[in-house]
Amino acid sequence: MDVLYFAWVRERIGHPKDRVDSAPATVMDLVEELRAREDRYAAAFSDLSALRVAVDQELRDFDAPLSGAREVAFFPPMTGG
Amino acid sequence: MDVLYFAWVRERIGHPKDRVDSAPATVMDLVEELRAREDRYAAAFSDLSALRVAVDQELRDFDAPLSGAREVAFFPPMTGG
Amino acid sequence: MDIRVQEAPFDLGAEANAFAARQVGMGAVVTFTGIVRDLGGDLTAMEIEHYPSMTEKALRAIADEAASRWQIGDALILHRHGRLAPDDMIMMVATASRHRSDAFQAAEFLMDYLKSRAPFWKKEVTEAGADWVAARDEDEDALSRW
Amino acid sequence: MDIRVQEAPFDLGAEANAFAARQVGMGAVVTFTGIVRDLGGDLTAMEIEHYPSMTEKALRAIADEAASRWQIGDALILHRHGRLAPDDMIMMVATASRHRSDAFQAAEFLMDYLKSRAPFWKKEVTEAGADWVAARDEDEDALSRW
Repeated sequence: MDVLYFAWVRERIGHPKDRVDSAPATVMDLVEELRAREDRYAAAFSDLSALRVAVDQELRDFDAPLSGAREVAFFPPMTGG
Repeated sequence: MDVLYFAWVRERIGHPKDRVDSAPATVMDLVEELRAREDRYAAAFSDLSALRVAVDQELRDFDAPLSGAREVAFFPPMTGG
Repeated sequence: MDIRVQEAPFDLGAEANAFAARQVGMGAVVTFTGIVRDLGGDLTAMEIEHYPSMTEKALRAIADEAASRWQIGDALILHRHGRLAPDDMIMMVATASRHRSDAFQAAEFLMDYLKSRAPFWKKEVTEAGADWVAARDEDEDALSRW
Repeated sequence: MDIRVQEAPFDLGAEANAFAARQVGMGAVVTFTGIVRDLGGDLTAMEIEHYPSMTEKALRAIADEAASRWQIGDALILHRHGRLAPDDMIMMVATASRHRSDAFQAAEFLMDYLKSRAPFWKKEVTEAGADWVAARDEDEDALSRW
């Protein structure tokens, strides 16, 4: 699946997109996998209360299942309007 | 003082303005004086709950005093906007 | 504060742009526009009578009251009188504020007071005749929330 | 429903006039416009990032939700992204309804949800550096009233 990052999450990780070919069961499993990659991932995902997640372009919780998901995005709380 | 009529009050009375040179103490006294003039006045003032009054261009109650007033206006509830 | 009572049509777009352009430091601009509706399908005209010596005074008092209740940098009230056709714009208000909530609330307040406390009266003209629009209880009730 | 996400500037006046002109039988049109504020007096630019494949979908869902809650004949959401300057217009919404209360409430609802549920992120650029705008608790709290 594609994993996208926006705003300061993208800046902290250093690029806008990763490809993940393992099959994490939930968003939280994906987060753990990313955290283990490098320090900058661990830093970006250190405080989940500061993050929001969308699965296939729909806002979800961190315990949401990922079976069949094609795109997961992580970003800070939105500031539109 | 000048007495002005608007909307259906004006239409019922038949003209937009009267001159009153007596010195009614309150709006209600003025209403009684007008009612006594002619049937069309009595008809226009038959149901005061359907009327509003302004004294010198400010909305007032029917028991408002008229000392010093120069212009009294009677009209139905407003329908602006 | 910009208060205008006029017989002539106005251009919502031009008014909205001019209002927004003259704001400094305001993040939020709200406009409301009222349009003549032809509810029965047979409306020929909407005639709006007003009380000239009272109208601007009443509108200014309503605008001042809004400015005392909410942090608004500016407000516009523009209201037409005379003979209007279906789909004509009757009136507009605009408010500007640093915060969207103040801009929205001040605009709603202006509208609620304009409906029931500004000396305008509407008459609907159809082929069958002409009738004064009756004030609605819900418009009077709307004032109680402020 | 008219949903647009674009980098280009828009003309509030032209949009408001076009929106009002295409309404049939709607007595009330409300617009909200958001403008880049320079709070500290040193803002160089406001950069707005978004999530392209999600943005229109999210905006459409918000507009559909508004249409299911209030009697609105139409709604417009227009939001810019990219690099904006102080005093530039960021976005606008417009709603049309037979009743002013529905038009106002739907517009406020659209704004509250746009603030916290549409995938946009603002970054303020000053000479001293650039900072992402933090979400405000009161914007999140505003959702609880609907």
